[in-house]
Amino acid sequence: MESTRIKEHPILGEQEKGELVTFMFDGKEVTGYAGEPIAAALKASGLMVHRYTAKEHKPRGIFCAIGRCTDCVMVVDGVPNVRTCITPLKAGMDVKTQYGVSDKPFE
Amino acid sequence: MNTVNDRSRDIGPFVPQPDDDMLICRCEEVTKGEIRQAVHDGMWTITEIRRYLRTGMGLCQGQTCSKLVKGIVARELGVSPTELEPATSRVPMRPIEMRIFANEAADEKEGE
Amino acid sequence: MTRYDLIIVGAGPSGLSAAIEAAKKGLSVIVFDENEKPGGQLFKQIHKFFGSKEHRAKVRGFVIGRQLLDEADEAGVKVVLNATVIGLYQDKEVVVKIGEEVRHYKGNAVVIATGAAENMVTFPGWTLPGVIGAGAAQTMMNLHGVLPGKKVLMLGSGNVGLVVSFQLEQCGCEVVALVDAAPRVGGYGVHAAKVARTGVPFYLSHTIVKAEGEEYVTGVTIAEVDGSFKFIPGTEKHFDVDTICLAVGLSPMSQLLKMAGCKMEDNPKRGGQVPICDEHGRTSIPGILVAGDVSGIEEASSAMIEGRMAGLVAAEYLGYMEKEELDTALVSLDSALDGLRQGMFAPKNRGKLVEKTEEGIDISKSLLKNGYVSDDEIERYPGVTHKKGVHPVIECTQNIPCNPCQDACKKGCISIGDNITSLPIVVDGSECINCGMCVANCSGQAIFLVDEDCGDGTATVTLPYEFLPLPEVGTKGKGLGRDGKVVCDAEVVEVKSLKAFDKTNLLTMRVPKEYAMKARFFKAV
Amino acid sequence: MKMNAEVVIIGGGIIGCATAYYLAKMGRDVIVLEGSDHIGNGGSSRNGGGVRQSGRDVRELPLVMYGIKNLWPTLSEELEVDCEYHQDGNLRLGKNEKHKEILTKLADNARSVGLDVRMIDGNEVRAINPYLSNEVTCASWCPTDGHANPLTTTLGYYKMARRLGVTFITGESVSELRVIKGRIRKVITPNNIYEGENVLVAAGLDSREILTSVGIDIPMTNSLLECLVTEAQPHMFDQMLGTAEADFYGHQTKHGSFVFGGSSGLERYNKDNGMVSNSSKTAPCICRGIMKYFPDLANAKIVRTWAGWMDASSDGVPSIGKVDEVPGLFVACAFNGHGFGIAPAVGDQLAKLISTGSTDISLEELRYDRYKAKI
Repeated sequence: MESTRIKEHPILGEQEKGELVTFMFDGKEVTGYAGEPIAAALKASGLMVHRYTAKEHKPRGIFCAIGRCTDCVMVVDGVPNVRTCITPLKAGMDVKTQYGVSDKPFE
Repeated sequence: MNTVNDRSRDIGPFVPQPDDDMLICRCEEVTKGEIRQAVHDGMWTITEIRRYLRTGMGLCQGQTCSKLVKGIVARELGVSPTELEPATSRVPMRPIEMRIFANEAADEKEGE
Repeated sequence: MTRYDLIIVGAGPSGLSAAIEAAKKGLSVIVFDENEKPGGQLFKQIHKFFGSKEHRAKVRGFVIGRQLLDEADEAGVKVVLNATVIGLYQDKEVVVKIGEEVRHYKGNAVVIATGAAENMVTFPGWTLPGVIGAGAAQTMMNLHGVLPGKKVLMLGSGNVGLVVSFQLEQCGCEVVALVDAAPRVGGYGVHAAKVARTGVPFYLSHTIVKAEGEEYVTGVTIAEVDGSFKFIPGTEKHFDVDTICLAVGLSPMSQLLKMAGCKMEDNPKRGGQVPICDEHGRTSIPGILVAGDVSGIEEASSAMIEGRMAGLVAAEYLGYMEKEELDTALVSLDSALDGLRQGMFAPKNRGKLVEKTEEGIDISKSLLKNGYVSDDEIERYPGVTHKKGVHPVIECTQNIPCNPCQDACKKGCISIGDNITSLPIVVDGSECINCGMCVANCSGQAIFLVDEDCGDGTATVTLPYEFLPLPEVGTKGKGLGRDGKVVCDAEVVEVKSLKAFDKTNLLTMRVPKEYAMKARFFKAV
Repeated sequence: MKMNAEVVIIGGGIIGCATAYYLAKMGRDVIVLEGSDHIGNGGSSRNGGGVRQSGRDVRELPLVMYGIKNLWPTLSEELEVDCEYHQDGNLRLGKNEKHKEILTKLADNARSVGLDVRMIDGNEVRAINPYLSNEVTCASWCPTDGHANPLTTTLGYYKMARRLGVTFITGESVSELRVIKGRIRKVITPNNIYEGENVLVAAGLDSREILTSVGIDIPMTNSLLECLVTEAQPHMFDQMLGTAEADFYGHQTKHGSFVFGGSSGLERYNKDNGMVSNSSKTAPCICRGIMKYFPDLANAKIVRTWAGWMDASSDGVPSIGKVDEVPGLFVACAFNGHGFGIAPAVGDQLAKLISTGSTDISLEELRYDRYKAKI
């Protein structure tokens, strides 16, 4: 998957980023910049679906990107309902797709 | 506050609509049809709708759906949305971990 | 309990402005903001602002944000970031989540400047990943440097929809369509025009039928709606997109005020639930003030003035300034705010169809319907004149409160006059030196320098260009019309990128002279 | 608008709604007047959802036991709403000898009227609920207790009563009752005068002021109780919980969220700005309380807190029944913060009392005029 990072912006120039780190997403190694929201790192690596809903098992992803709508929540380091759009990425984080309120896929 | 409201007033029958399965409350997965039906079951205020269906009671506490729900309820009742009081605002404004809420800083301490 | 003279919730344009004014008067001020970066929405706004000098016109939003921060710092304001106010309790007690703890603060006065939240609209598939708010798009691309998508459909032709569409294009996304259920473009015509000329089609009186895709958005269908917003069968159009962006208005984020017991009202003119307050931000609870979008949706420029008002009102309330001094200061702030609330987009004109400019000229119907002024309409505006040699062509066709162009031209070629909303005119007998300052300084990117006849059958058009890659001199391509359609061959003959232009490059293209008044954008092939 | 009925009920909380429902089922003609803008806006929508027998005063035990045996098991079907009733027992937790004493006494009392409540030790407690910390050393265990959703239950009674023809009028705050020719008759609000052959006052704390107009006084005072709810969490347990010291009480709901109430010790002195506001001190205190018992919940996020006024009587027990000295007048108030679980039984019995003059369960010990001086 081609990265969707903006390399150079006509007005903002080059974005300042933290250190390039690796973290786990559903057991796979992914890279991102430390300090950027987890959601940004996932988006840059092409991920769209953050979770599946409890009742209807429907996919959800980034919606408001500022921590209000809570649609982008995932299981991070074992804790469910973490708003990935405002939670800074750290090296070695364990990020998992959330099913209902757990990281176990629905049966 | 405290407007006399006769809950027996005739608001007409519940008529199914083609978009009744449209999801309105994203967090609690409540549909338009469920909201409309609740109005016909007597839930005439946003507060009652919330308590009956959980609209706006999920993780986001109605940040996304409150205006949508208000519009649907108002239309069903045949009133202006401005007449419907929104749900009470409550602490916390954003979800907060129990361990953090429990951890009150000493008074003297100030922000860095 | 830790107590400050003034606690401000929200470090956006209004909150910071309030903080600066109050701190300058000697109040101890602390500002809390839940975000990692201060400035509120300013840091996502990369376009140049409208207004006049006192409104910081022609400065880009994020730069204004930095300026405000520096001023706040200088004035001794304490700005605490990553600080989520979780409640405004009785007795002006503010409880804030900071890091791993909650802290309790009391304010002798409190300014709530929490801004607004985006409205949403429903359609089948609106919960699919890939359907996002316009604010989310801005956050991702302008704060985090990540593309929200590659092919985007924008719903909403208000200023947010227009500005964000342009920003999406600036970072390399393809905006496949700009759609609005309303029959007319809601935002500034100049914002629409700069999007339309890049080739984005506008679909007014259209809305989304459904978002397509199982796991995430793979496409979208739109259709035309009739006067009662019902779909007209047979008008469906499909687009392959990966992202649908919603820009359907804002609502004040006033929950803290309701929580505190302020009297509230539902006021559709102000965008929803707002505190009942006077024109200087005093709510029903003494010492609790509001500023910015939280008390009624407007713009960052007016939010800054409202913030200054609230800061001064707090200063007087707490005895740091005399009533007379406050009254004098408020008179000038009132007039600054009034200046921004003029023109055809003034709050009082909301929802009204304005058919003529203040000068009595017909408003472009094409602009409202398609996003661009048609070739046969453009000639009627006073900024569009013809003469020999290079001269400015000012395609500013609506009365908006903005006047940097008249200061930009040191030769006095452009005049707006005292009425800030007047359409700019080209001054008779003035001499254009082709410096380009007017092109770069026009926040609406509506000014072009045109030499209609270079003597060799060609003409040159200098246009503002804020995209990458920046074409080099000699690049051959096509000239696009105001409607974004190819009208002629074009070749880049000059590219100017001066510091004074503030990132707006001036690209001069040579076109056949018949297209001097038609070609308004350059596309490399 | 309907202004006359066989029965006028003052208070659209769960007591008023349940009584209206059972009366309507018996064919009675009823008007319910609710002072606020919302049905079930007092304790009915602000409590922790306990459907509990253990821990109650013996005087009200027969009534709540009747409800748990006869009404709660089929309530969801009856009201056509998910009351989320769970009968998975109640653990009242203790951490020390003092707690054990309190709990043992309560358990002994309950057993004296035939309720199965046992004392168990810390390990037995954790066998029932493995998430409890080792700080818990004892508990009383009542296997027939449980919990339900107060919101859907209250509104379910309302919905069904309305469907059976009961007139509900919200925003009608009763200011005065009037006796006509020796019998209760008029119910006066700032807007209207209603008339009923019988009048039930079930208006929580406001009952005191309303009853004053006909010379009845039930010694009640207020206390601001607070609750909080977490985001949905993976399913952990189904019991209702409380503590000997009343640090907190609550349960995990069907939705997955945890609803907990608790106290800071300042309840009696809390003030209000008209919004039934939370105190800034209480929720953090409840969180600290909970975490000592459930360390696993430390990361659960609180999404909402709320408060409600409790109607506390001098002996902690409600007043329910007929007001003999004012024919036609009935009361049901002062539920002391535990009126939800008992409400179906109260509604059912009051409906019988109003309709037929008799009840299955004696209400004698809950008389409105039982309050006596201490010496």
